[in-house]
Amino acid sequence: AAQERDVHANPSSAVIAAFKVFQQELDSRHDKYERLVKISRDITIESKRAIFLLHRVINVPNAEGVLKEAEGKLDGVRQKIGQIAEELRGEDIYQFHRAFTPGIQEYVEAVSFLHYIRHRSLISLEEINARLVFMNTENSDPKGSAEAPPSGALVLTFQVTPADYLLGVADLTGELMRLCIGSVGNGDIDTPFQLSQFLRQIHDGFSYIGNTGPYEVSKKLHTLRQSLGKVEDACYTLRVRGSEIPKHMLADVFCSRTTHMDTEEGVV
Amino acid sequence: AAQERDVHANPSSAVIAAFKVFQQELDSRHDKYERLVKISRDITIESKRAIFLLHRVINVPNAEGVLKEAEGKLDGVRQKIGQIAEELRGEDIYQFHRAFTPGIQEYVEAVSFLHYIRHRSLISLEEINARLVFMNTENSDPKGSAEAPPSGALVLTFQVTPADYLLGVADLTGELMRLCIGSVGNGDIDTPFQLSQFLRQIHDGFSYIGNTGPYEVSKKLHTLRQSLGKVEDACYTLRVRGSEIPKHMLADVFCSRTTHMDTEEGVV
Amino acid sequence: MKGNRRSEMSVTEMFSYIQGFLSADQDVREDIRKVVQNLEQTAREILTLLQSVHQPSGFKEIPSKCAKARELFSTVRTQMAELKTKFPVEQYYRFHEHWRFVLQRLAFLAAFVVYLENETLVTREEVAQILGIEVVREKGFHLDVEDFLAGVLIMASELSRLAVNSVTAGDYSRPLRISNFINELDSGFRLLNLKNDPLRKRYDGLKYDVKKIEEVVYDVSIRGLAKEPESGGDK
Amino acid sequence: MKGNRRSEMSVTEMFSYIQGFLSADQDVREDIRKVVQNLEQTAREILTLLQSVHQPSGFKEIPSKCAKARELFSTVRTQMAELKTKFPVEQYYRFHEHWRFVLQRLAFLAAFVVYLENETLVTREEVAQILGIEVVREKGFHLDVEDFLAGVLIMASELSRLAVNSVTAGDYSRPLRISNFINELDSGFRLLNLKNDPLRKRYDGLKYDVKKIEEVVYDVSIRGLAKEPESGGDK
Amino acid sequence: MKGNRRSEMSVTEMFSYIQGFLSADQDVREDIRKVVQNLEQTAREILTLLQSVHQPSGFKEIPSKCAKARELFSTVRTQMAELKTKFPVEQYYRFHEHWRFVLQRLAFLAAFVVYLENETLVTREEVAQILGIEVVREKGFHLDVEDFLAGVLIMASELSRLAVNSVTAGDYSRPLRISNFINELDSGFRLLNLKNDPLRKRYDGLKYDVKKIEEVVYDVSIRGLAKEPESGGDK
Amino acid sequence: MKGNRRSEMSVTEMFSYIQGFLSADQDVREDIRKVVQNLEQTAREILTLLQSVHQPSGFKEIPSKCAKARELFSTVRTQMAELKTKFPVEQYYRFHEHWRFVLQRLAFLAAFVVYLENETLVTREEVAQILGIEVVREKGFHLDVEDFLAGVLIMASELSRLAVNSVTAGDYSRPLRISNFINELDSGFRLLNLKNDPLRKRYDGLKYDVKKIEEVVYDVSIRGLAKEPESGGDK
Amino acid sequence: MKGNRRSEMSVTEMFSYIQGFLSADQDVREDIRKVVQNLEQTAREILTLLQSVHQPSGFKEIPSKCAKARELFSTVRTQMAELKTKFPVEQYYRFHEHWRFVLQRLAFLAAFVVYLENETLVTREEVAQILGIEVVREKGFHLDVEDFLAGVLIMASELSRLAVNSVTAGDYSRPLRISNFINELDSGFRLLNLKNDPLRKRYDGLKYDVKKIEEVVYDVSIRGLAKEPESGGDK
Amino acid sequence: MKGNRRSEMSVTEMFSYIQGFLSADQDVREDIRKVVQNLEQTAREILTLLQSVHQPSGFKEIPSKCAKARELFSTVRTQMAELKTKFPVEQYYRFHEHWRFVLQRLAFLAAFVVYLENETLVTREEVAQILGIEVVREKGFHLDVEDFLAGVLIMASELSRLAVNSVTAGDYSRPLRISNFINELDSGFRLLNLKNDPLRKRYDGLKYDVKKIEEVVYDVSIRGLAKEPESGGDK
Ligand SMILES: [Mn+2]
Ligand SMILES: [Mn+2]
Repeated sequence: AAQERDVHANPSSAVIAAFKVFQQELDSRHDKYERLVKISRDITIESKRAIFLLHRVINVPNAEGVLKEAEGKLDGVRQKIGQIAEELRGEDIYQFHRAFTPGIQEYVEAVSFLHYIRHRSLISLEEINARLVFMNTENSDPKGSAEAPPSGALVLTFQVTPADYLLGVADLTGELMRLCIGSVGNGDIDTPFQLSQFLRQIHDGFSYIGNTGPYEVSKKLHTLRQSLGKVEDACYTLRVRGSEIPKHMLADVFCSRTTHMDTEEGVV
Repeated sequence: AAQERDVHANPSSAVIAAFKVFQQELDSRHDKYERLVKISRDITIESKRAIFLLHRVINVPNAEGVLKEAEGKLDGVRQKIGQIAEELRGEDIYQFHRAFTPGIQEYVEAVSFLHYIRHRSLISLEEINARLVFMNTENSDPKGSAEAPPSGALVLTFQVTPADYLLGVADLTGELMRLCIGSVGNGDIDTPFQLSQFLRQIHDGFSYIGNTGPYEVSKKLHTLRQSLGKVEDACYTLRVRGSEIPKHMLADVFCSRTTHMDTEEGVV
Repeated sequence: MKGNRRSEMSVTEMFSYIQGFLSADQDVREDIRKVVQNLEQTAREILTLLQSVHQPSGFKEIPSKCAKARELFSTVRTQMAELKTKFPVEQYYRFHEHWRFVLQRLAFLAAFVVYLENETLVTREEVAQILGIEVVREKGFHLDVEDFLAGVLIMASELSRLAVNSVTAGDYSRPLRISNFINELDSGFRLLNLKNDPLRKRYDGLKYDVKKIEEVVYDVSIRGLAKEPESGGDK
Repeated sequence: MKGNRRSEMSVTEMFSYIQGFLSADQDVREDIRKVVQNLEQTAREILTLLQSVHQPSGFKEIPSKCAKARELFSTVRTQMAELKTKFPVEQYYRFHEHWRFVLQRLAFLAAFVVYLENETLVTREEVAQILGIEVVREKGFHLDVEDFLAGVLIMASELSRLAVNSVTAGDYSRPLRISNFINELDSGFRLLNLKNDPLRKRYDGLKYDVKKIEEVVYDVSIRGLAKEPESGGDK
Repeated sequence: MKGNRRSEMSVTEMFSYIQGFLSADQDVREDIRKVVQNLEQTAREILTLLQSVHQPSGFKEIPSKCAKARELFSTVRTQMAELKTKFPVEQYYRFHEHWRFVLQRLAFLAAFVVYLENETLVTREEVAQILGIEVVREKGFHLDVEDFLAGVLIMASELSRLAVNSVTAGDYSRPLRISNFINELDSGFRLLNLKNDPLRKRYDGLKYDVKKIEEVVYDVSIRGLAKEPESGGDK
Repeated sequence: MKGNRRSEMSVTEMFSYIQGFLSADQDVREDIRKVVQNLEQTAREILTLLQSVHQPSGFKEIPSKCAKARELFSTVRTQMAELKTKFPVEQYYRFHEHWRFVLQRLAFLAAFVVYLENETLVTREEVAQILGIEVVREKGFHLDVEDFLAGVLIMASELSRLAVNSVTAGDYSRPLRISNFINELDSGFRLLNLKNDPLRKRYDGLKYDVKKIEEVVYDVSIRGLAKEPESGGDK
Repeated sequence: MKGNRRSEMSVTEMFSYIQGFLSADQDVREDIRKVVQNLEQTAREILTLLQSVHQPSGFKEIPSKCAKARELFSTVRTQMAELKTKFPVEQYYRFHEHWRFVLQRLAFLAAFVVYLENETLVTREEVAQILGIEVVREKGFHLDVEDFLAGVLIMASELSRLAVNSVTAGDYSRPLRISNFINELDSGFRLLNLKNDPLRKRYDGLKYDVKKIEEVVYDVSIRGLAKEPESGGDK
Repeated sequence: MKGNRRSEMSVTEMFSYIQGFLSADQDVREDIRKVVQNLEQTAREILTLLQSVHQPSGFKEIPSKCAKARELFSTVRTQMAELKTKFPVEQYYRFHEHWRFVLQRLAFLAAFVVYLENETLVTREEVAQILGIEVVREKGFHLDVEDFLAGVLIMASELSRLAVNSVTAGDYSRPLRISNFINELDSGFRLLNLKNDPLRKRYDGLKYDVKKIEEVVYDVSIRGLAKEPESGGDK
């Protein structure tokens, strides 16, 4: 029987031929998955660095410089996302979603953090996706892609899923909390109140979604609640502390605060 | 106070200067770690593929061809390990160990599997390490490195740790179990008995080490025991089955078995 | 300040928008689940039908059972057609987990019918056709290659059972044919580089099927049963 | 056959060889643990000594306490010297976990003494020198940069306590000096890209220390206390 | 043989009958799940509504928010009424897990509304009435005592947040009232001999709420803020 | 203030009342646990009795062993009667987890006795009668259908053991009868649409029993043992 | 064969004997559990009594509350006496887990009473005497040193609450006394070389209590409250 | 103030005293750990020795292997004697966790040797004697009954492996003897009312061993191998 069987390893067999096709299909799928994982790791690291950079905004004189630098880093990240889009050209993105979801979430966190610092508002999913339009060639200028995409086969897009958007925004709240505590420590008394309002809105938004969202969101809800608590506590402390300002100093404090605001607004 | 503080962000400050050094040190450490993780993933994938390839040895006529091909794949893996060695030049390898340990374990598994198929014995840690000697340049011929390392600064070595060796060998037993079951299915009656002896030795070896080894070994012990059980069961079945051979067929069976063995021995 | 009020709106709006998306998603999943339950029901019926081949009396009835199974597969195709209407085709992998299990079972049943009919390995194209779906992802709801392979592996284990039961039923030549068939399959699978996933685990099981069939062939051959013309087999 | 017998030997031998290695490893760890326990004991003693600066009466005694602490650090250096003899120097990171905790505490204590002495941030070189170890890995048993930073962060939180207690003790100018110092430190840390690790968590705590000190400075300043010449501070 | 055939009939019949039973059960669960989903939706809406009391501007609107919440509770009652029709009442505990979570949330919301309205602890009777269910199990779909207690404990943690935010909003007297209330609650819970279950774990959290609120009262008190007549939010 | 004091009373009163409720609940559970322990003891005794059928000598004694088991079931009925007195019947599902395990074991034992007696599948009615409980929930303490099915599945695995051991004992015809029986059972289960729960997992084990028994039949058949008239009990 | 039969007897006998042993063990544990439940009840009552010291009105009543607590401790002693009768004293550590939790709570309560009475740290002897047990293991049911320390640490966190609440109640000097006391305690604990166990974790919490109390002292001090003769304090 | 100073003294003294106690405890544990490590080393050596009985060649050497194991047990007794000197005997349960694991392994090894020697179940007395310890707790360092049972259950699973390998080695009668033995053991365990603890879980594994061994007996029996006089390993 052994001899007979060896024949079956015969490469001319139809079964073997079919399996050679399967082999190629599986290997190329696996390779693609692996490439995506690597890109995703790069995206995560670069996005995290952009976030750290943005935290420096608080206590450097030239905030706009930092914002520009962060914007530049995120341009690099978008190029990487462009590589993902390239890999996914013609694919079902959900097939490889697990490979790149960590990186994309981190990018959402970074880009929404930058957006908040600039505009004091929540970036929308559309706004995020609008900047993920790429030229076909890898070396295309990513700046151009933010504008109306030129028609034709040269354009590639990447769509962040609502779930990844939600998860990125959930993580954003942690950075906002850090921003808030950092602001208080640096004598900025408006930002904390603004932030508490904003965080409360996001918190209420997540409460509204509740357990209808993806499972990972529910896990992050606890951290979100803690962050909100920390921000509310900070505002509380500011308030309690402010209650002791001697009457004659009130004007003083008010003045310096306004100046501070003006400076900041001017910068943005 | 706010104005005063901004001064401290002054880049001429000694503290800031020191932290810029720390920044560089941490970033380059993190980057190196990340590069090692990526190489490790590549090593894992290629080693796994070499193992799959080696399982084809059973039922192809040209076993040597498969072995050569696997050897070639592992040459590629060794080049990657060379890249790790390059990254670790002058470093404390334990500092980055977690980054590449999965890949190295998988390589140990693959190379010891190949060794077993060729020599029916357990490759030693020294034998493994002896082949991880590299020329300084990345494009050096890895074949040459297996020989006595030429003296001088051009030589790089990589040392697999005993723990990684143990963990790789623990995983090897799973592949040996697969090899055993596959052999029975392909009518080979000697390999299972050989394998059960060999696996029992490894099992007894691990029992001897017991819980004095790294924690991960204890976790793999259960799987090892299961594999041994499967191999022992297979031998048992062969034995029980063989007990029914009618007397007049015994010679026949014995003959064909010997032939089979000869073929195999000739091939190795 | 004004900007602030504007953004306050947009946060709520944004979450409403996302919530809308999530609701829609849940509805789609609910719809899919229902169709999948029906598919599972049909799959169980086909399985019950084909199980009779393991009975001593069942061997002669293989052709008629296969014919009946073929009829039931038309129900499968109808249900598949309905499933396709439940979600956008390019989001196949988003909902893959919902039908993965039943699709593997159906691939197995199709492969089993084809084997029983003419003792050949079904192609991916044939399975797709029997189930009324596509082979190529770009063309529509398709049969993922890993699901096809999983189905084939389930069949392999069914064939090892069949080898055993065919001997019980007095058909001594079938095991050898099954053995040849399954060995070819094994050679095919050896070409694949599998990850440490459920498919790999299933493939490890194939080795045991091969071994079991080898044992049956051995049992039959040492008793000299394989050579005599048997009455129970139909080929 | 013969090859088989040879290999049987080698499996047992191989495991004996590995076992030898593992035993040696355990012995090394046991030795390290003992020295580390002594280091922890000394660290606790230095801490107890320095804790007195938080007492109202303690502020005047800072110089003498620092001097005593400096003496105790010579014990630390002796113990460190012993620690170095317990394992090959190039395997520092293999056993890192054993002394990481105490090394961070010691770096904190060294940084605290230096701060108390002249209100500057200790350098990595100074800490290394106080502990009798190296800065650069290549030169020997060294102070990992992350452990140095962790020590500095522990000090930051001690300083926020000190700001509070110095007000209680009637020293109203110290908080402002601490505030300036800690803000500079904060600026430094903002330059770093940290992973999601314990150091990051500790650094997040720094923001609260900065905040707390800011509050103390505020309390002092709205009461006009900062301007009057105080008697409790020594600088 | 004959006996066998007879039993073959009866086996199929028996399992068909059982399948009928299982289907019915699954249908009931499916129905319950849907109503529970609606209840969760309403609960989330009430929650979103009531959470606005934490906004600086929200304190003046408490009465109107409570009124709106009361309206939404009538939707809850309608949905509860529907839920009751989905299964026989004596099987309450069979399906308890399905609505346990939402019922605790609703109990919390009812307790919170009652507290906001007149600063008293809701009774089990009141909660049951607000939700349109019974207190006593024998009378119908009821509020399990452990679910009631869980709801009350959720409210306690919401109140500690409220104490903080009411100060931020300039209402300095509310924390003291909350503190008294929560102390009373704590004494009440100390009368209970709780098992080592989720409720016990939740109760262990109560002491953190108590402490937090005491600290708020302390902050207000040491600054003499509680004494000055407040207008209920002055910013 | 006054209102507050009033409510303070009522809070204490409310919690005292609730504690009464919780105590009662704990007492009920304690009572149930004790009776369940006795049931487990009796179940183990019946099992020990029936285990002897696997012994070579045990096959002839099946009738007498069954008779003895029947006697022990009267103890079960007494204990069941006691169990029923421990809690209000409509709270069956509240305490279900306490007796679920032993009830499944008892259902298995009843099914096994019935099978040994006349090789048929026990009905739910019979099991309920043997255990002295009801089939229909409305009538009182009943046998949940899922627990009945779990008991049947435990028996299936016991039968695969019996098939093996009957061959050892020289009874070559029993495996074939068991095989037919178990195939029927398998078909029956295939009619069910099981959820992804413990029962489903148990059912997945059934196919291993089916396969194991088929292999026994195969072994007997290929050796021509089935044909010779055996003496070991053929019914 | 004969040997086998002999051993069959003895196996049964051996296991019967062992079952007797296991039953006895379970009975002992059951008995212990009941007494421990009563102890927990008493402990909760003492706690409720002492909690009133946190109330503004409670400060004057400290002596009377302590006296009442002393009375309740006599109940504790009775229950402890009963507990001792439930098992042989040398098996203390076998059943330690059963009463460890409540014993730590009782040690806390005893330490708290002693602190409230004369603002000193209770000794292990005093706690043992208050609870009616021994200090030295050899003499009988004793207070394990780790349980004593755990009780002391629970008290430390209670004292940080007390510092906060005494300020609220207008007693501005108490925090400073508490601060001194807790600093002494902290120094004491720093003499200990704790393992990485629950006690160590609890001790890590002590530094938060120290810091909290220092902040209270700070608040009092910066507002010049400590200097004015207060009316709320009693010492 | 004076009182305070006095207590300051006593606090330090008290904690110093306690530290002495804790140090002593840690020293005891350290000592125990070392002896236990040696015991583990010896246990591993005995295990390696006895595992050779699974080798085809090992069956003839059983008597000599047992004799060597008996010698190694004298080392165990020496180490046990040393262990006893490390702590007061009445604190057995305080340190139980340290040696529980190795004691169970040693009980298994003793039981295995006794089984291999004369195929009977070791008694608790015999195990205690082999290990040089007591059976009765009152008499000294003893073998806890649960540890004895755990050791016996480990042996059961080793015996199922032995049944398989003895057939491979050509010894066809051993499995039947093992089967009888293990059935007896199973009956014994069924007399026990085990809690839901690790022992219970281990016992649940016994039924798999029973089944496995029955299948071996079956395989031997259906091929008529048990009847032919074997020589104890013919390959
Ligand atoms: Mn983040
Ligand atoms: Mn592997």
